[in-house]
Amino acid sequence: MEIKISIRKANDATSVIELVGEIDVYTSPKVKDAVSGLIDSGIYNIIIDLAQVKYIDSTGLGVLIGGLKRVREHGGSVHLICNNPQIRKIFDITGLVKIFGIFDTEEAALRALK
Amino acid sequence: MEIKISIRKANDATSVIELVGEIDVYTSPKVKDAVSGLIDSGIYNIIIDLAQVKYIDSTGLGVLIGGLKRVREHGGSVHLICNNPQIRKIFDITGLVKIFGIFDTEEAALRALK
Amino acid sequence: MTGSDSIELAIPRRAEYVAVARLSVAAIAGRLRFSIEDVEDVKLAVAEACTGAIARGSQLGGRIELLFEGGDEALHVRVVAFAPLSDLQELRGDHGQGPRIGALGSYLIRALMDEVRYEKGSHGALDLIMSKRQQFV
Amino acid sequence: MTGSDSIELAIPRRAEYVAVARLSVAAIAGRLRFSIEDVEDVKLAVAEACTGAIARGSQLGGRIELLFEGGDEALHVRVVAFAPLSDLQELRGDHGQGPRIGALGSYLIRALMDEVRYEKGSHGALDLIMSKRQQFV
Ligand SMILES: Nc1ncnc2c1ncn2[C@@H]1O[C@H](COP(=O)(O)OP(=O)(O)O)[C@@H](O)[C@H]1O
Ligand SMILES: Nc1ncnc2c1ncn2[C@@H]1O[C@H](COP(=O)(O)OP(=O)(O)O)[C@@H](O)[C@H]1O
Repeated sequence: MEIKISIRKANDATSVIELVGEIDVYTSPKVKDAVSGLIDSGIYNIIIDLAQVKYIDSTGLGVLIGGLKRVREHGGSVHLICNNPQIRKIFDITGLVKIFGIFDTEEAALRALK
Repeated sequence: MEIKISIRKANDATSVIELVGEIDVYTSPKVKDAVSGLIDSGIYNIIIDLAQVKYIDSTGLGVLIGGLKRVREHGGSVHLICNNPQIRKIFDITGLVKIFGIFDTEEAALRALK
Repeated sequence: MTGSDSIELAIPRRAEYVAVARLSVAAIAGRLRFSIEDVEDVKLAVAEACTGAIARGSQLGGRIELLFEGGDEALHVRVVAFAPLSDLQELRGDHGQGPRIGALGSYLIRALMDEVRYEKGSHGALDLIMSKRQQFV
Repeated sequence: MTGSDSIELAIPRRAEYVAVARLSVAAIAGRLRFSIEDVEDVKLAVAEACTGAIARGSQLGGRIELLFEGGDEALHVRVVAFAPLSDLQELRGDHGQGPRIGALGSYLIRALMDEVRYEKGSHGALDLIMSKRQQFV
Protein backbone atom coordinates (compact mmCIF):
# COMPACT_ATOMS: atom_id res chain seq x y z
CA MET A 1 0.00 0.00 0.00
CA GLU A 2 2.95 2.23 -0.56
CA ILE A 3 4.72 3.63 -3.54
CA LYS A 4 8.47 3.71 -4.13
CA ILE A 5 9.70 6.32 -6.54
CA SER A 6 13.15 6.51 -8.09
CA ILE A 7 14.35 8.85 -10.79
CA ARG A 8 17.34 8.47 -13.08
CA LYS A 9 18.63 9.95 -16.32
CA ALA A 10 18.36 7.80 -19.46
CA ASN A 11 20.24 10.39 -21.52
CA ASP A 12 20.76 14.18 -21.47
CA ALA A 13 17.20 14.95 -22.50
CA THR A 14 15.30 12.06 -20.95
CA SER A 15 14.63 10.85 -17.43
CA VAL A 16 12.98 7.67 -16.18
CA ILE A 17 10.67 7.67 -13.16
CA GLU A 18 10.44 4.13 -11.83
CA LEU A 19 7.39 3.43 -9.68
CA VAL A 20 6.99 0.34 -7.51
CA GLY A 21 3.77 -0.32 -5.65
CA GLU A 22 0.25 0.97 -5.90
CA ILE A 23 -0.89 4.33 -7.23
CA ASP A 24 -4.11 5.43 -5.59
CA VAL A 25 -5.68 8.53 -4.06
CA TYR A 26 -3.28 8.26 -1.12
CA THR A 27 -0.04 7.73 -3.00
CA SER A 28 -0.64 9.69 -6.22
CA PRO A 29 0.27 13.10 -4.69
CA LYS A 30 3.78 11.70 -4.19
CA VAL A 31 3.93 10.65 -7.82
CA LYS A 32 2.66 14.08 -8.84
CA ASP A 33 5.45 15.74 -6.84
CA ALA A 34 8.06 13.59 -8.58
CA VAL A 35 6.69 14.35 -12.07
CA SER A 36 6.32 18.07 -11.35
CA GLY A 37 9.80 18.30 -9.87
CA LEU A 38 11.31 16.79 -13.00
CA ILE A 39 9.41 19.15 -15.31
CA ASP A 40 10.31 22.14 -13.11
CA SER A 41 13.97 21.17 -13.54
CA GLY A 42 13.59 21.38 -17.32
CA ILE A 43 13.21 17.72 -18.29
CA TYR A 44 10.43 17.36 -20.85
CA ASN A 45 11.02 13.82 -22.11
CA ILE A 46 9.84 11.52 -19.38
CA ILE A 47 9.56 7.75 -19.31
CA ILE A 48 7.39 6.46 -16.49
CA ASP A 49 8.15 2.85 -15.68
CA LEU A 50 4.94 1.17 -14.46
CA ALA A 51 6.29 -2.37 -14.87
CA GLN A 52 6.22 -2.91 -11.12
CA VAL A 53 2.95 -1.09 -10.51
CA LYS A 54 0.18 -3.52 -9.64
CA TYR A 55 -2.63 -1.01 -9.31
CA ILE A 56 -3.50 2.43 -10.65
CA ASP A 57 -6.69 4.43 -10.15
CA SER A 58 -8.16 7.57 -11.71
CA THR A 59 -6.07 9.87 -9.52
CA GLY A 60 -2.92 8.15 -10.78
CA LEU A 61 -4.13 8.47 -14.38
CA GLY A 62 -4.86 12.14 -13.66
CA VAL A 63 -1.24 12.67 -12.59
CA LEU A 64 0.04 11.07 -15.81
CA ILE A 65 -2.34 13.17 -17.92
CA GLY A 66 -1.36 16.34 -16.05
CA GLY A 67 2.32 15.60 -16.63
CA LEU A 68 1.71 14.95 -20.32
CA LYS A 69 -0.14 18.26 -20.71
CA ARG A 70 2.74 20.17 -19.14
CA VAL A 71 5.58 18.56 -21.14
CA ARG A 72 3.67 18.97 -24.40
CA GLU A 73 3.78 22.73 -23.91
CA HIS A 74 7.55 22.27 -24.30
CA GLY A 75 7.32 19.82 -27.19
CA GLY A 76 8.08 16.95 -24.83
CA SER A 77 6.49 13.55 -24.23
CA VAL A 78 5.50 11.07 -21.55
CA HIS A 79 6.06 7.44 -22.47
CA LEU A 80 4.93 4.60 -20.27
CA ILE A 81 6.48 1.19 -19.69
CA CYS A 82 3.75 -1.30 -18.86
CA ASN A 83 3.13 -4.93 -19.63
CA ASN A 84 0.73 -5.78 -16.82
CA PRO A 85 -2.53 -6.72 -18.58
CA GLN A 86 -4.74 -5.38 -15.78
CA ILE A 87 -3.05 -1.95 -15.96
CA ARG A 88 -3.10 -1.91 -19.75
CA LYS A 89 -6.81 -2.67 -19.58
CA ILE A 90 -7.36 0.55 -17.60
CA PHE A 91 -5.56 2.53 -20.31
CA ASP A 92 -7.66 0.79 -22.96
CA ILE A 93 -10.98 1.39 -21.18
CA THR A 94 -10.27 5.07 -20.64
CA GLY A 95 -8.96 5.63 -24.16
CA LEU A 96 -5.67 6.88 -22.70
CA VAL A 97 -3.88 4.26 -24.78
CA LYS A 98 -4.34 6.74 -27.64
CA ILE A 99 -2.63 9.68 -25.93
CA PHE A 100 0.31 7.92 -24.27
CA GLY A 101 2.99 5.86 -25.87
CA ILE A 102 2.86 2.54 -24.00
CA PHE A 103 5.83 0.16 -24.37
CA ASP A 104 6.86 -3.20 -23.00
CA THR A 105 10.45 -2.21 -22.25
CA GLU A 106 12.56 0.86 -21.59
CA GLU A 107 14.55 0.20 -24.79
CA ALA A 108 11.36 0.38 -26.86
CA ALA A 109 10.29 3.58 -25.10
CA LEU A 110 13.71 5.16 -25.74
CA ARG A 111 13.74 4.11 -29.39
CA ALA A 112 10.34 5.78 -29.88
CA LEU A 113 11.79 9.06 -28.60
CA LYS A 114 14.44 9.25 -31.31
CA MET B 1 -8.38 -18.16 -0.07
CA GLU B 2 -8.46 -21.66 -1.34
CA ILE B 3 -6.46 -24.78 -0.74
CA LYS B 4 -5.16 -27.18 -3.38
CA ILE B 5 -4.43 -30.68 -2.21
CA SER B 6 -2.49 -33.34 -4.09
CA ILE B 7 -1.38 -36.71 -2.84
CA ARG B 8 1.35 -38.95 -4.20
CA LYS B 9 3.40 -41.94 -3.06
CA ALA B 10 7.02 -41.30 -2.07
CA ASN B 11 7.61 -45.04 -1.59
CA ASP B 12 5.56 -48.11 -0.64
CA ALA B 13 5.10 -47.05 2.96
CA THR B 14 5.06 -43.26 2.63
CA SER B 15 2.79 -40.73 0.96
CA VAL B 16 3.22 -37.01 0.47
CA ILE B 17 0.31 -34.61 0.81
CA GLU B 18 1.17 -31.37 -0.96
CA LEU B 19 -0.86 -28.36 0.12
CA VAL B 20 -0.93 -25.06 -1.75
CA GLY B 21 -2.79 -22.07 -0.37
CA GLU B 22 -4.17 -21.11 3.00
CA ILE B 23 -5.27 -23.43 5.78
CA ASP B 24 -7.96 -21.83 7.90
CA VAL B 25 -11.28 -22.68 9.51
CA TYR B 26 -12.90 -22.78 6.05
CA THR B 27 -10.33 -24.92 4.24
CA SER B 28 -9.02 -27.19 7.01
CA PRO B 29 -11.96 -29.66 6.79
CA LYS B 30 -10.74 -30.45 3.25
CA VAL B 31 -7.22 -31.07 4.56
CA LYS B 32 -8.67 -33.25 7.30
CA ASP B 33 -10.53 -35.37 4.72
CA ALA B 34 -7.30 -35.87 2.76
CA VAL B 35 -5.30 -36.90 5.83
CA SER B 36 -8.05 -39.19 7.13
CA GLY B 37 -8.53 -40.80 3.74
CA LEU B 38 -4.85 -41.67 3.55
CA ILE B 39 -4.80 -43.16 7.05
CA ASP B 40 -7.99 -45.12 6.34
CA SER B 41 -6.24 -46.63 3.31
CA GLY B 42 -3.46 -47.93 5.56
CA ILE B 43 -0.73 -45.33 5.01
CA TYR B 44 0.85 -44.41 8.34
CA ASN B 45 3.97 -42.56 7.21
CA ILE B 46 2.83 -39.21 5.95
CA ILE B 47 4.84 -36.23 4.75
CA ILE B 48 2.83 -33.04 4.60
CA ASP B 49 4.40 -30.49 2.29
CA LEU B 50 3.61 -27.00 3.60
CA ALA B 51 6.25 -25.27 1.45
CA GLN B 52 3.57 -23.47 -0.54
CA VAL B 53 1.30 -22.77 2.40
CA LYS B 54 1.28 -19.07 3.26
CA TYR B 55 -1.04 -19.23 6.23
CA ILE B 56 -2.11 -21.76 8.84
CA ASP B 57 -4.39 -21.27 11.83
CA SER B 58 -5.27 -23.32 14.90
CA THR B 59 -7.81 -25.44 13.02
CA GLY B 60 -5.08 -26.40 10.54
CA LEU B 61 -2.72 -27.24 13.38
CA GLY B 62 -5.54 -29.29 14.93
CA VAL B 63 -5.82 -31.35 11.74
CA LEU B 64 -2.07 -32.04 11.74
CA ILE B 65 -2.14 -33.01 15.43
CA GLY B 66 -5.19 -35.23 14.87
CA GLY B 67 -3.41 -36.98 12.00
CA LEU B 68 -0.29 -37.48 14.07
CA LYS B 69 -2.29 -39.02 16.93
CA ARG B 70 -3.93 -41.51 14.57
CA VAL B 71 -0.76 -42.65 12.76
CA ARG B 72 1.12 -43.03 16.03
CA GLU B 73 -1.35 -45.72 17.07
CA HIS B 74 0.11 -47.67 14.15
CA GLY B 75 3.73 -46.74 14.81
CA GLY B 76 3.65 -44.19 12.01
CA SER B 77 4.71 -40.56 11.74
CA VAL B 78 3.77 -37.20 10.29
CA HIS B 79 6.70 -35.16 8.97
CA LEU B 80 6.27 -31.61 7.75
CA ILE B 81 8.10 -29.74 5.00
CA CYS B 82 8.21 -26.07 5.83
CA ASN B 83 10.72 -23.29 5.39
CA ASN B 84 8.40 -20.29 5.58
CA PRO B 85 9.55 -18.37 8.68
CA GLN B 86 6.05 -17.11 9.52
CA ILE B 87 4.65 -20.65 9.51
CA ARG B 88 7.63 -22.02 11.47
CA LYS B 89 7.04 -19.30 14.02
CA ILE B 90 3.53 -20.66 14.65
CA PHE B 91 4.98 -24.13 15.29
CA ASP B 92 7.56 -22.58 17.61
CA ILE B 93 5.04 -20.51 19.58
CA THR B 94 2.71 -23.47 20.09
CA GLY B 95 5.48 -25.89 21.01
CA LEU B 96 4.40 -28.15 18.15
CA VAL B 97 7.95 -27.98 16.81
CA LYS B 98 8.70 -30.58 19.48
CA ILE B 99 6.11 -33.11 18.36
CA PHE B 100 6.47 -32.88 14.58
CA GLY B 101 9.54 -33.46 12.50
CA ILE B 102 9.90 -30.25 10.48
CA PHE B 103 12.22 -30.28 7.46
CA ASP B 104 13.29 -27.88 4.74
CA THR B 105 13.00 -30.40 1.90
CA GLU B 106 11.24 -33.63 1.02
CA GLU B 107 14.63 -35.41 0.81
CA ALA B 108 15.39 -34.47 4.40
CA ALA B 109 11.94 -35.61 5.53
CA LEU B 110 12.36 -38.95 3.73
CA ARG B 111 15.87 -39.50 5.15
CA ALA B 112 14.50 -38.98 8.67
CA LEU B 113 11.97 -41.77 8.09
CA LYS B 114 14.66 -44.40 7.43
CA MET C 1 -24.08 -15.09 0.13
CA THR C 2 -27.79 -14.68 0.85
CA GLY C 3 -29.66 -11.74 2.34
CA SER C 4 -28.33 -12.38 5.82
CA ASP C 5 -24.85 -12.74 4.36
CA SER C 6 -24.27 -9.06 3.94
CA ILE C 7 -20.99 -7.47 4.98
CA GLU C 8 -20.61 -3.96 6.32
CA LEU C 9 -17.47 -1.88 6.37
CA ALA C 10 -17.13 1.66 7.70
CA ILE C 11 -13.88 3.57 7.21
CA PRO C 12 -12.83 7.18 7.79
CA ARG C 13 -13.61 9.40 4.79
CA ARG C 14 -9.90 9.84 4.10
CA ALA C 15 -7.49 8.88 1.36
CA GLU C 16 -5.33 6.65 3.52
CA TYR C 17 -8.20 4.24 4.19
CA VAL C 18 -9.28 3.61 0.61
CA ALA C 19 -6.76 0.76 0.48
CA VAL C 20 -8.57 -0.95 3.35
CA ALA C 21 -11.84 -0.90 1.37
CA ARG C 22 -10.02 -2.11 -1.72
CA LEU C 23 -8.47 -5.12 -0.01
CA SER C 24 -11.67 -5.98 1.84
CA VAL C 25 -13.76 -6.03 -1.31
CA ALA C 26 -11.10 -8.06 -3.08
CA ALA C 27 -11.46 -10.67 -0.33
CA ILE C 28 -15.26 -10.59 -0.60
CA ALA C 29 -15.28 -10.94 -4.39
CA GLY C 30 -12.70 -13.71 -4.12
CA ARG C 31 -14.91 -15.51 -1.63
CA LEU C 32 -17.79 -15.29 -4.14
CA ARG C 33 -15.50 -16.99 -6.69
CA PHE C 34 -15.31 -14.07 -9.06
CA SER C 35 -12.54 -14.49 -11.63
CA ILE C 36 -9.24 -12.73 -10.94
CA GLU C 37 -10.04 -10.16 -13.62
CA ASP C 38 -13.49 -9.46 -12.17
CA VAL C 39 -12.00 -9.16 -8.66
CA GLU C 40 -9.66 -6.48 -10.03
CA ASP C 41 -12.59 -4.68 -11.68
CA VAL C 42 -14.67 -4.63 -8.48
CA LYS C 43 -11.65 -3.56 -6.47
CA LEU C 44 -10.99 -0.55 -8.68
CA ALA C 45 -14.68 0.39 -8.87
CA VAL C 46 -15.02 0.35 -5.07
CA ALA C 47 -11.82 2.34 -4.69
CA GLU C 48 -13.08 4.92 -7.19
CA ALA C 49 -16.36 5.11 -5.28
CA CYS C 50 -14.45 5.80 -2.04
CA THR C 51 -12.27 8.37 -3.77
CA GLY C 52 -15.42 10.02 -5.11
CA ALA C 53 -17.04 9.95 -1.66
CA ILE C 54 -13.97 11.71 -0.25
CA ALA C 55 -14.04 14.41 -2.94
CA ARG C 56 -17.78 14.98 -2.87
CA GLY C 57 -18.85 14.22 0.65
CA SER C 58 -16.69 16.34 2.94
CA GLN C 59 -19.84 17.80 4.53
CA LEU C 60 -21.50 14.37 4.85
CA GLY C 61 -19.73 13.18 7.98
CA GLY C 62 -16.38 11.65 8.68
CA ARG C 63 -17.07 8.12 7.54
CA ILE C 64 -17.73 6.10 4.42
CA GLU C 65 -20.07 3.17 4.96
CA LEU C 66 -20.00 0.30 2.49
CA LEU C 67 -22.60 -2.46 2.36
CA PHE C 68 -21.80 -5.58 0.37
CA GLU C 69 -24.34 -8.18 -0.53
CA GLY C 70 -23.92 -11.28 -2.63
CA GLY C 71 -26.72 -13.26 -4.19
CA ASP C 72 -28.49 -13.99 -7.49
CA GLU C 73 -25.01 -14.44 -8.97
CA ALA C 74 -23.90 -10.87 -8.39
CA LEU C 75 -22.16 -8.71 -5.84
CA HIS C 76 -24.05 -5.57 -4.88
CA VAL C 77 -22.25 -2.69 -3.21
CA ARG C 78 -23.94 0.31 -1.61
CA VAL C 79 -21.82 3.33 -0.72
CA VAL C 80 -23.87 5.17 1.90
CA ALA C 81 -23.80 8.99 1.74
CA PHE C 82 -21.62 8.99 -1.38
CA ALA C 83 -22.50 12.57 -2.37
CA PRO C 84 -24.85 15.42 -1.47
CA LEU C 85 -28.31 15.33 -3.09
CA SER C 86 -27.41 18.40 -5.14
CA ASP C 87 -24.87 16.33 -7.12
CA LEU C 88 -27.55 14.08 -8.61
CA GLN C 89 -27.98 15.79 -11.98
CA GLU C 90 -24.27 16.04 -12.58
CA LEU C 91 -23.73 12.41 -11.56
CA ARG C 92 -26.43 11.27 -13.97
CA GLY C 93 -24.36 12.84 -16.74
CA ASP C 94 -26.39 16.03 -17.15
CA HIS C 95 -23.32 18.22 -16.84
CA GLY C 96 -24.84 21.65 -16.15
CA GLN C 97 -22.27 24.32 -15.55
CA GLY C 98 -19.05 24.19 -13.59
CA PRO C 99 -16.27 21.65 -13.54
CA ARG C 100 -17.02 17.98 -13.08
CA ILE C 101 -15.43 16.31 -10.11
CA GLY C 102 -13.70 13.00 -10.74
CA ALA C 103 -15.16 12.41 -14.19
CA LEU C 104 -12.54 9.76 -14.86
CA GLY C 105 -13.46 7.94 -11.64
CA SER C 106 -17.19 7.92 -12.45
CA TYR C 107 -16.39 6.78 -15.96
CA LEU C 108 -14.31 3.87 -14.66
CA ILE C 109 -17.06 2.79 -12.25
CA ARG C 110 -19.58 2.65 -15.09
CA ALA C 111 -17.12 0.82 -17.33
CA LEU C 112 -16.14 -1.79 -14.73
CA MET C 113 -19.49 -2.58 -13.14
CA ASP C 114 -22.64 -3.97 -14.76
CA GLU C 115 -25.07 -1.64 -13.07
CA VAL C 116 -24.60 1.73 -11.38
CA ARG C 117 -27.28 3.96 -9.91
CA TYR C 118 -27.84 6.64 -7.30
CA GLU C 119 -30.56 6.62 -4.70
CA LYS C 120 -31.66 9.00 -1.97
CA GLY C 121 -30.38 7.34 1.20
CA SER C 122 -31.52 7.56 4.79
CA HIS C 123 -29.19 10.44 5.70
CA GLY C 124 -30.62 12.85 3.14
CA ALA C 125 -27.66 12.19 0.90
CA LEU C 126 -27.10 10.14 -2.25
CA ASP C 127 -26.11 6.51 -1.99
CA LEU C 128 -24.19 4.98 -4.86
CA ILE C 129 -25.31 1.45 -5.69
CA MET C 130 -23.34 -0.73 -8.04
CA SER C 131 -23.45 -4.37 -9.05
CA LYS C 132 -21.15 -6.80 -10.76
CA ARG C 133 -22.51 -10.01 -12.21
CA GLN C 134 -20.55 -13.19 -11.94
CA GLN C 135 -19.27 -14.58 -15.23
CA PHE C 136 -19.61 -18.32 -15.57
CA VAL C 137 -17.06 -19.62 -18.01
CA MET D 1 -5.61 6.70 13.44
CA THR D 2 -7.29 8.79 16.14
CA GLY D 3 -10.59 8.25 17.95
CA SER D 4 -12.68 9.20 14.93
CA ASP D 5 -10.49 6.98 12.78
CA SER D 6 -12.08 3.76 13.87
CA ILE D 7 -13.02 1.11 11.33
CA GLU D 8 -15.97 -1.24 11.65
CA LEU D 9 -16.44 -4.53 9.89
CA ALA D 10 -19.41 -6.87 10.24
CA ILE D 11 -19.32 -10.29 8.61
CA PRO D 12 -21.57 -13.35 8.78
CA ARG D 13 -20.64 -15.65 11.67
CA ARG D 14 -19.48 -18.33 9.26
CA ALA D 15 -16.20 -19.97 8.37
CA GLU D 16 -16.11 -18.76 4.78
CA TYR D 17 -15.97 -15.10 5.86
CA VAL D 18 -13.04 -15.31 8.25
CA ALA D 19 -10.73 -14.69 5.29
CA VAL D 20 -12.46 -11.36 4.69
CA ALA D 21 -11.70 -10.24 8.26
CA ARG D 22 -8.14 -11.49 7.91
CA LEU D 23 -7.43 -9.53 4.75
CA SER D 24 -9.16 -6.42 6.06
CA VAL D 25 -7.14 -6.33 9.26
CA ALA D 26 -3.97 -6.97 7.30
CA ALA D 27 -4.74 -3.84 5.27
CA ILE D 28 -5.47 -1.85 8.44
CA ALA D 29 -2.29 -2.93 10.21
CA GLY D 30 -0.33 -2.26 7.04
CA ARG D 31 -1.81 1.24 6.87
CA LEU D 32 -0.63 1.78 10.48
CA ARG D 33 2.89 0.87 9.32
CA PHE D 34 3.16 -2.26 11.39
CA SER D 35 6.07 -4.45 10.32
CA ILE D 36 5.32 -7.38 8.02
CA GLU D 37 5.79 -9.79 10.91
CA ASP D 38 3.44 -7.82 13.16
CA VAL D 39 0.85 -7.64 10.37
CA GLU D 40 0.98 -11.44 10.18
CA ASP D 41 0.57 -11.70 13.95
CA VAL D 42 -2.48 -9.43 14.04
CA LYS D 43 -3.96 -11.21 11.03
CA LEU D 44 -3.74 -14.60 12.70
CA ALA D 45 -5.01 -13.28 16.05
CA VAL D 46 -8.08 -11.68 14.42
CA ALA D 47 -8.74 -14.84 12.42
CA GLU D 48 -8.52 -16.94 15.59
CA ALA D 49 -10.92 -14.55 17.31
CA CYS D 50 -13.41 -14.96 14.44
CA THR D 51 -12.97 -18.73 14.51
CA GLY D 52 -13.61 -18.66 18.27
CA ALA D 53 -16.66 -16.44 17.78
CA ILE D 54 -18.05 -18.97 15.30
CA ALA D 55 -17.46 -21.90 17.67
CA ARG D 56 -18.74 -20.18 20.81
CA GLY D 57 -21.34 -17.75 19.61
CA SER D 58 -23.85 -19.69 17.54
CA GLN D 59 -26.67 -18.43 19.77
CA LEU D 60 -25.35 -14.85 19.69
CA GLY D 61 -26.74 -13.83 16.31
CA GLY D 62 -25.65 -14.35 12.77
CA ARG D 63 -22.91 -11.74 12.58
CA ILE D 64 -19.46 -11.01 13.93
CA GLU D 65 -18.80 -7.33 14.46
CA LEU D 66 -15.20 -6.12 14.61
CA LEU D 67 -14.15 -2.65 15.70
CA PHE D 68 -10.62 -1.49 14.93
CA GLU D 69 -9.05 1.55 16.45
CA GLY D 70 -5.54 2.84 16.05
CA GLY D 71 -3.85 5.33 18.32
CA ASP D 72 -1.25 5.68 21.08
CA GLU D 73 1.02 3.52 18.90
CA ALA D 74 -1.19 0.45 19.02
CA LEU D 75 -4.01 -1.23 17.17
CA HIS D 76 -7.01 -2.13 19.32
CA VAL D 77 -9.54 -4.69 18.11
CA ARG D 78 -12.90 -5.38 19.74
CA VAL D 79 -14.80 -8.50 18.72
CA VAL D 80 -18.39 -7.76 19.71
CA ALA D 81 -20.40 -10.69 21.10
CA PHE D 82 -17.43 -13.04 20.93
CA ALA D 83 -18.87 -15.56 23.40
CA PRO D 84 -21.76 -16.03 25.84
CA LEU D 85 -21.25 -14.60 29.35
CA SER D 86 -21.15 -18.13 30.75
CA ASP D 87 -17.81 -18.74 29.00
CA LEU D 88 -16.00 -16.09 31.03
CA GLN D 89 -14.41 -18.36 33.67
CA GLU D 90 -13.18 -20.84 31.12
CA LEU D 91 -11.81 -18.07 28.88
CA ARG D 92 -9.91 -16.58 31.79
CA GLY D 93 -8.10 -19.89 32.11
CA ASP D 94 -10.09 -21.31 35.03
CA HIS D 95 -10.80 -24.52 33.20
CA GLY D 96 -13.61 -26.00 35.26
CA GLN D 97 -14.96 -29.27 33.92
CA GLY D 98 -15.68 -30.27 30.38
CA PRO D 99 -13.64 -29.94 27.26
CA ARG D 100 -12.13 -26.59 26.30
CA ILE D 101 -13.17 -25.16 22.98
CA GLY D 102 -10.40 -23.85 20.76
CA ALA D 103 -7.70 -23.85 23.43
CA LEU D 104 -5.05 -23.59 20.73
CA GLY D 105 -6.79 -20.59 19.19
CA SER D 106 -7.01 -18.73 22.53
CA TYR D 107 -3.41 -19.60 23.23
CA LEU D 108 -2.30 -18.15 19.89
CA ILE D 109 -4.26 -14.93 20.47
CA ARG D 110 -2.53 -14.42 23.83
CA ALA D 111 0.88 -15.25 22.34
CA LEU D 112 0.53 -12.96 19.32
CA MET D 113 -1.10 -9.91 20.90
CA ASP D 114 0.23 -7.66 23.67
CA GLU D 115 -3.01 -7.42 25.62
CA VAL D 116 -6.13 -9.58 25.64
CA ARG D 117 -9.20 -9.19 27.81
CA TYR D 118 -12.91 -9.93 27.93
CA GLU D 119 -15.61 -7.43 28.77
CA LYS D 120 -19.36 -7.61 29.13
CA GLY D 121 -20.61 -5.94 25.96
CA SER D 122 -23.86 -4.17 25.18
CA HIS D 123 -25.65 -7.29 23.92
CA GLY D 124 -25.32 -9.21 27.19
CA ALA D 125 -22.46 -11.18 25.72
CA LEU D 126 -18.69 -11.12 26.10
CA ASP D 127 -16.62 -8.88 23.87
CA LEU D 128 -13.02 -9.87 23.23
CA ILE D 129 -10.64 -6.91 23.26
CA MET D 130 -7.07 -7.25 22.07
CA SER D 131 -4.25 -4.84 21.34
CA LYS D 132 -0.99 -4.96 19.48
CA ARG D 133 1.65 -2.32 20.13
CA GLN D 134 3.68 -0.99 17.29
CA GLN D 135 7.38 -1.87 17.38
CA PHE D 136 9.64 0.97 16.46
CA VAL D 137 12.90 -0.37 15.17
N1 LIG E 1 -9.54 9.97 -22.07
C1 LIG E 1 -8.96 11.16 -21.77
N2 LIG E 1 -8.14 11.74 -22.65
C2 LIG E 1 -7.53 12.91 -22.34
N3 LIG E 1 -7.66 13.56 -21.18
C3 LIG E 1 -8.48 13.04 -20.25
C4 LIG E 1 -9.16 11.80 -20.48
N4 LIG E 1 -9.90 11.53 -19.38
C5 LIG E 1 -9.67 12.54 -18.50
N5 LIG E 1 -8.82 13.44 -19.00
C6 LIG E 1 -8.29 14.63 -18.30
O1 LIG E 1 -7.59 14.17 -17.16
C7 LIG E 1 -7.69 15.09 -16.08
C8 LIG E 1 -8.11 14.38 -14.80
O2 LIG E 1 -9.36 13.75 -14.96
P1 LIG E 1 -10.42 13.52 -13.78
O3 LIG E 1 -9.81 12.65 -12.76
O4 LIG E 1 -11.69 13.06 -14.38
O5 LIG E 1 -10.65 15.03 -13.31
P2 LIG E 1 -10.70 15.68 -11.85
O6 LIG E 1 -9.27 15.98 -11.52
O7 LIG E 1 -11.53 16.93 -12.10
O8 LIG E 1 -11.34 14.74 -10.92
C9 LIG E 1 -8.65 16.17 -16.55
O9 LIG E 1 -7.90 17.27 -16.94
C10 LIG E 1 -9.36 15.55 -17.75
O10 LIG E 1 -9.74 16.52 -18.70
N1 LIG F 1 1.20 -28.03 22.02
C1 LIG F 1 0.44 -29.13 21.84
N2 LIG F 1 1.00 -30.34 21.87
C2 LIG F 1 0.25 -31.43 21.65
N3 LIG F 1 -1.09 -31.43 21.41
C3 LIG F 1 -1.70 -30.25 21.38
C4 LIG F 1 -0.99 -29.04 21.60
N4 LIG F 1 -1.88 -28.02 21.51
C5 LIG F 1 -3.09 -28.57 21.25
N5 LIG F 1 -2.99 -29.92 21.18
C6 LIG F 1 -4.10 -30.83 20.82
O1 LIG F 1 -4.58 -30.45 19.53
C7 LIG F 1 -5.95 -30.72 19.39
C8 LIG F 1 -6.67 -29.50 18.82
O2 LIG F 1 -6.47 -28.38 19.67
P1 LIG F 1 -7.55 -27.21 19.83
O3 LIG F 1 -7.72 -26.55 18.50
O4 LIG F 1 -7.14 -26.36 20.95
O5 LIG F 1 -8.83 -28.02 20.30
P2 LIG F 1 -10.35 -27.94 19.83
O6 LIG F 1 -10.42 -28.82 18.63
O7 LIG F 1 -11.06 -28.51 21.05
O8 LIG F 1 -10.70 -26.54 19.56
C9 LIG F 1 -6.44 -31.13 20.78
O9 LIG F 1 -6.59 -32.51 20.76
C10 LIG F 1 -5.32 -30.69 21.72
O10 LIG F 1 -5.22 -31.55 22.82
